[in-house]
Amino acid sequence: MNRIDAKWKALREAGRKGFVAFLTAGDPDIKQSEADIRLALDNGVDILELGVPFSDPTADGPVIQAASLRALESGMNLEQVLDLVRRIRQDYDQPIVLFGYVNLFFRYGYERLARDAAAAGVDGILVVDLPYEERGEIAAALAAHGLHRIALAAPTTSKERLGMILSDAAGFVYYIMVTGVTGARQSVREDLQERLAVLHAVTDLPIAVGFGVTNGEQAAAVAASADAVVVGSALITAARAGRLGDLVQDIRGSIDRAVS
Amino acid sequence: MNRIDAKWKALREAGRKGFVAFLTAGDPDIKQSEADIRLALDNGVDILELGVPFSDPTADGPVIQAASLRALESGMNLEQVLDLVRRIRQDYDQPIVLFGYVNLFFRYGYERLARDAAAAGVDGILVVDLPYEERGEIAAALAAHGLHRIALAAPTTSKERLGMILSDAAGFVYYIMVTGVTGARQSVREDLQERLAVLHAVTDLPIAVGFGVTNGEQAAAVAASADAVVVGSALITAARAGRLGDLVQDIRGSIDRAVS
Amino acid sequence: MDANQSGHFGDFGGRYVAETLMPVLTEIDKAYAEASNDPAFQAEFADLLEHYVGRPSPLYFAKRLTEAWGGARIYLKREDLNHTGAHKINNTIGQALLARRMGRRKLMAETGAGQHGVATATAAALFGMECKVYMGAEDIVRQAPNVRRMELLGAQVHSVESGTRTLKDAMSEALRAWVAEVEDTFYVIGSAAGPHPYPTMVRDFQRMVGDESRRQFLGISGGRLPDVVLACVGGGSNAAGMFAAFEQDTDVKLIGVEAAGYGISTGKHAASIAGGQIGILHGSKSYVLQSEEGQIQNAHSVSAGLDYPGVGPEHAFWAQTGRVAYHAVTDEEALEAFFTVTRLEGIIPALESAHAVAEAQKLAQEYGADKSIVINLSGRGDKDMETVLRIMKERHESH
Amino acid sequence: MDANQSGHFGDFGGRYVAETLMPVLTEIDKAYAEASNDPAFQAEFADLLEHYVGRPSPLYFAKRLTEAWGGARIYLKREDLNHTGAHKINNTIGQALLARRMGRRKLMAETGAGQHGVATATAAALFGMECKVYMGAEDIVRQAPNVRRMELLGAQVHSVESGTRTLKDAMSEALRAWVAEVEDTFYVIGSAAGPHPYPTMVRDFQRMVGDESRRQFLGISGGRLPDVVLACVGGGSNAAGMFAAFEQDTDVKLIGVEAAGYGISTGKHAASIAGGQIGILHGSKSYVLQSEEGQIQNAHSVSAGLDYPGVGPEHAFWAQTGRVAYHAVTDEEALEAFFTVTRLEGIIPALESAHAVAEAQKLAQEYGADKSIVINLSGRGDKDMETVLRIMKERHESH
Ligand SMILES: Cc1ncc(COP(=O)(O)O)c(C=O)c1O
Ligand SMILES: Cc1ncc(COP(=O)(O)O)c(C=O)c1O
Repeated sequence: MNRIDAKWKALREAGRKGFVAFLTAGDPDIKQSEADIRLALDNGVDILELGVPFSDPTADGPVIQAASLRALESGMNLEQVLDLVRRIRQDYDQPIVLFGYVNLFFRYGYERLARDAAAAGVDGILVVDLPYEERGEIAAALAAHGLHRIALAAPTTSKERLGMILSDAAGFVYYIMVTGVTGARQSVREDLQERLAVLHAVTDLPIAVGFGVTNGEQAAAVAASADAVVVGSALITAARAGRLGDLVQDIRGSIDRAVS
Repeated sequence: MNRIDAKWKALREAGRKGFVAFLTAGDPDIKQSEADIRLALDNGVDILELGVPFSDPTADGPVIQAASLRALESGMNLEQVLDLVRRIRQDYDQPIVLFGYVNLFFRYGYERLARDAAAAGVDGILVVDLPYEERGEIAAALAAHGLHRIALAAPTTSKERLGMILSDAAGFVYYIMVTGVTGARQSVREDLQERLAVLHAVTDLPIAVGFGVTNGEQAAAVAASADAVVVGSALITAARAGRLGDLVQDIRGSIDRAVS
Repeated sequence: MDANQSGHFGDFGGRYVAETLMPVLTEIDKAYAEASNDPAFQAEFADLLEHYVGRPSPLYFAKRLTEAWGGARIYLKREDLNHTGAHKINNTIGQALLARRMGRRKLMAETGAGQHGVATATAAALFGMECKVYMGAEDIVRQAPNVRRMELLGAQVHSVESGTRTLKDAMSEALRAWVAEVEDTFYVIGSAAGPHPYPTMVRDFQRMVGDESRRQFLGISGGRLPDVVLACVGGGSNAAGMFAAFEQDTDVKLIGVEAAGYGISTGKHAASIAGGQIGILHGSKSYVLQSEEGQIQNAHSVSAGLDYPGVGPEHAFWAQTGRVAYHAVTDEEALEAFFTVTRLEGIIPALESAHAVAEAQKLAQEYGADKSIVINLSGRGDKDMETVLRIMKERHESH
Repeated sequence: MDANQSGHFGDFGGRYVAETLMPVLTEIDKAYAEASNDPAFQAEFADLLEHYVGRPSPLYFAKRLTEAWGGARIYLKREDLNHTGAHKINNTIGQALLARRMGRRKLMAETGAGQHGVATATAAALFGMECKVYMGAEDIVRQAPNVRRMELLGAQVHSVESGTRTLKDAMSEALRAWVAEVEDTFYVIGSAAGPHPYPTMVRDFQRMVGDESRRQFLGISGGRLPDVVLACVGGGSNAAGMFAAFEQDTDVKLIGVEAAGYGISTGKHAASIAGGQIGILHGSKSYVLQSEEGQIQNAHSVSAGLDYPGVGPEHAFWAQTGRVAYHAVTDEEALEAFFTVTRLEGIIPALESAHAVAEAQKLAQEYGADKSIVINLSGRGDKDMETVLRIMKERHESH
């Protein structure tokens, strides 16, 4: 069983909600990045979403843009991201999802990517700018190597379209809570529950909700209706300020309290 | 007999060539201007050409433009030019020709101008921007008051045209030696004699040659073929440098030596 | 009407220049008369207007101006779309063709807004001629982009430091320079001013503006003529070209719009007809801003192309006969109109043209929606952006 | 050829965007398909092109360029005469009409040279819409006059400080901003790039450039077609509009001219086809300047409008099939051509367009006087004068 599926099963059985942490691989350099990841995984993160740094991250806000830039300047590339996964995988069994832009994967080669990623211990891949219509590019290669292709759903996605794009999705659905790029927001959208109800009506997959979650309080609000909470920019900001462990614990606790 | 005609008669009888001096009335102020005029007339000038200062002297080079500006700034106007003539006329009998731009005369009124100018002691008027074709504007008024309308001829004027424009000219012909505005030039044009021969063929009027004569040497060269030499910018420059008397004497002497 | 043989429109016009220039004016007069009747000349001119200048320029129904003003239907004659951005090019192509026909290989011009200078430099480049442009030092600052354009086009720009250092002095200096180079140089005058035959020639070389507008309007309206035709008046070339075509259509009201600067009563304006007197400037008799004694006075307008104390003689004639009404619009009103056209129609007009727009706005409401007003949008305002922004900034700072 | 239903031209094109944008792209695709078949939409577009933009633009026989190069006859398609000075306005009017049809009252755009930004701001003013333009901080300096124009037209110009601070980053930033405002804002993309249906839509909205040229040339030549048609290629909109009309005329050689900057071998260029590899940028698959690993590389061109590391997918397709040949021209050659056209024809070309001219000059001599070359003069160079003069000054000083 794919580690992702196993994780959801375990969470469900324990009656808990998931905590998905996004960190940019190689930010600010490979060594510190690895330390940050270990710190996050040690403090209760359920699923690691590892950003592959790209020169032109058009779906990302300023925090992740800056993280990508730092990572690129420290010399990070996709091969090294996979090396990093390999090292993490030796000590952790949380699922790891690569999060990246299609051009890097295209240039690396989809078949080669799927093979190398699976071998390194990756469990799923989320290609932020590869929508359902273009999934043919990569879907077969991922499936052949047992990797989940994680689908994105957005507030702009109609119910009809949701049915279509989730028809062959796997692992979980990443629901983008805001219309906007990644980055911290002031509050959680009020109609989240209704939105998720629509999603639940068309898919049995667990739903992770992200884009904009900043702190424990918001995480708790999201966890009230989602299967998991994704936090990214806020973690990166905390990591660079030396507060990563604290924030991870805060969010973990808030999520757990929200459902107890 | 008009003082101009009398002057030519006298010069001819004496076997001399004429010296026409141009000075801007009111430059740099009325008092100094009157002093300059008297100095020039005292030192052998035969005919005074008195420039009426105009704001936009399109036929004048930098020296006379500046002189006009100084005169205007000192408050000079056409009435005062006539007053000045009246004062000069009390002490001198050299002919005086007003030299000016048509707009000032138009605004003053041609009939009024002819009457007042004649009364003040003016003998002729040269309207620099009133060519033969437009002379109807002013000709009758001048004639009625016994003033000569002095005609301009230029190097660009064809023989045929000369015949036309000199058909009803009086006093003398002012031949513009250069194609260009007033102001000092380096040398006298080489074909002057031929040019003047053409003029002499169509008119019996005396010919005064000007535009560009700077010093005694050039004046002598011009006097060799012309009936009179006109000097303007060079006199103004000398006047402002306190050397007016010297230059007038130099030119007078040169003209006289050229024909002796 | 046409000027008579000596170049007079009634009491106005003529050739008030020094004798040195008379022969060349006669030569131009003759050559122009021949060219006018030469189908080959007219065909070459028409071909360049179509393929080089981009004529006919559209007559554009300005829906949003019409709606905003809530009255007559507003049409803009889009001279701003011509090559080099104003009506000026029509005339310089015509004169350059004439110069070539007369064997002259050098052009010279005066310029205020720089549009005529650019248009002359352009024609010179097109025909492989030399070009000198006289421009007031003040205008060189006000219209910097046009100076750069002239220089890139290979023209020599002479900064004129005398007098007010604007168009009037540029023209005086150009006349002086022409006297010295008259044998090989053709002076391309940029407006319907100057000595005969320029006012006639320039009007004729701009007449297609009116002819096209008339034809285009007849086409749009199914055979009706506009009720009012407006054009700004500096020296008067764009207006003359426009009005000439409608002169005989006595039902069409023609309005020339002069620059009232800070207001006619302040004395700081450029409205020669509304605020000047008859006089003689730069070779022709017309209305002139001048003192009682006849000294030429300084004009003032925010728009360099209107900043001139004279006006073409045919306008004086039209004013006297009443065929054309002349109104004046202040700097303030023109600036307002500049923004109105920019924001509502996405067209940045020349400040000159904005004067005509401002006057149209005043009229639009007097007329019902069944009436139509045609405004000659004589040029585009790219050249004026610095000026407008500077003024906006000064206002902002003084608040 | 047309893109298939999913927006692919052979291997290229597509819609590589985040899910958030997919619904709007589908909506635009559908609305555009309907509009294309709606005679009322087409009529309104045609009317604005004629009366507002000033179309058809002339096809001008450049006699002096032809003589100077001593070979094929040279024709210039005069997109420089369009309202706002370049071909860009054709497309922005089309997209703004579509936006209005879709009920959007806000426009946004990226811009490099500023021409597309000005053209979008213009369309926004014309339709009374709001407008935001994203522009690289570097380009804001290089193309200052266009920034002023956008502001006067009422647009908000956002300075983009990320990456190379040029067009690439402006487009990335615009995509980010669009995601946040997708519900009421229409993103007006300025070139034949971006996700489907933009490459198709922009090409179609520029296709009159080629259609007119074809018709005009047939008229001039008595039924023959030109031998070569050239256009510069940044994102590829002016070239796509030109080439689409000649695609089926297989005897007509089509040449796209990319910017070789300091030279392809220096790595400092903007020639995605000549010097890039297949990749995915800003929503579509095409040729892209990138590292081996797929990081997007900085482009370099003296011309801001070509300074982009990608190219529209249809060009990639044409390059692959060989229907269009793609050549590249250096900064140096383009500057030379800029002066050549200015001095010989009195037309100051955009630096972008000067690239096409430079390539034509190389070809002209290979062809005899019985052959004809049509160059798309995509825009005027007023916006580039500062850049050109700065470079001239730097050269002068370093000598
Ligand atoms: C755009 C524009 N309109 C009008 C004028 C005024 O000239 P005229 O009255 O000769 O048309 C100018 C002069 O430069 C101009 O550039
Ligand atoms: C005048 C001009 N030509 C060409 C281009 C390049 O764009 P495209 O390749 O889309 O025609 C630009 C871009 O700004 C431009 O302004």
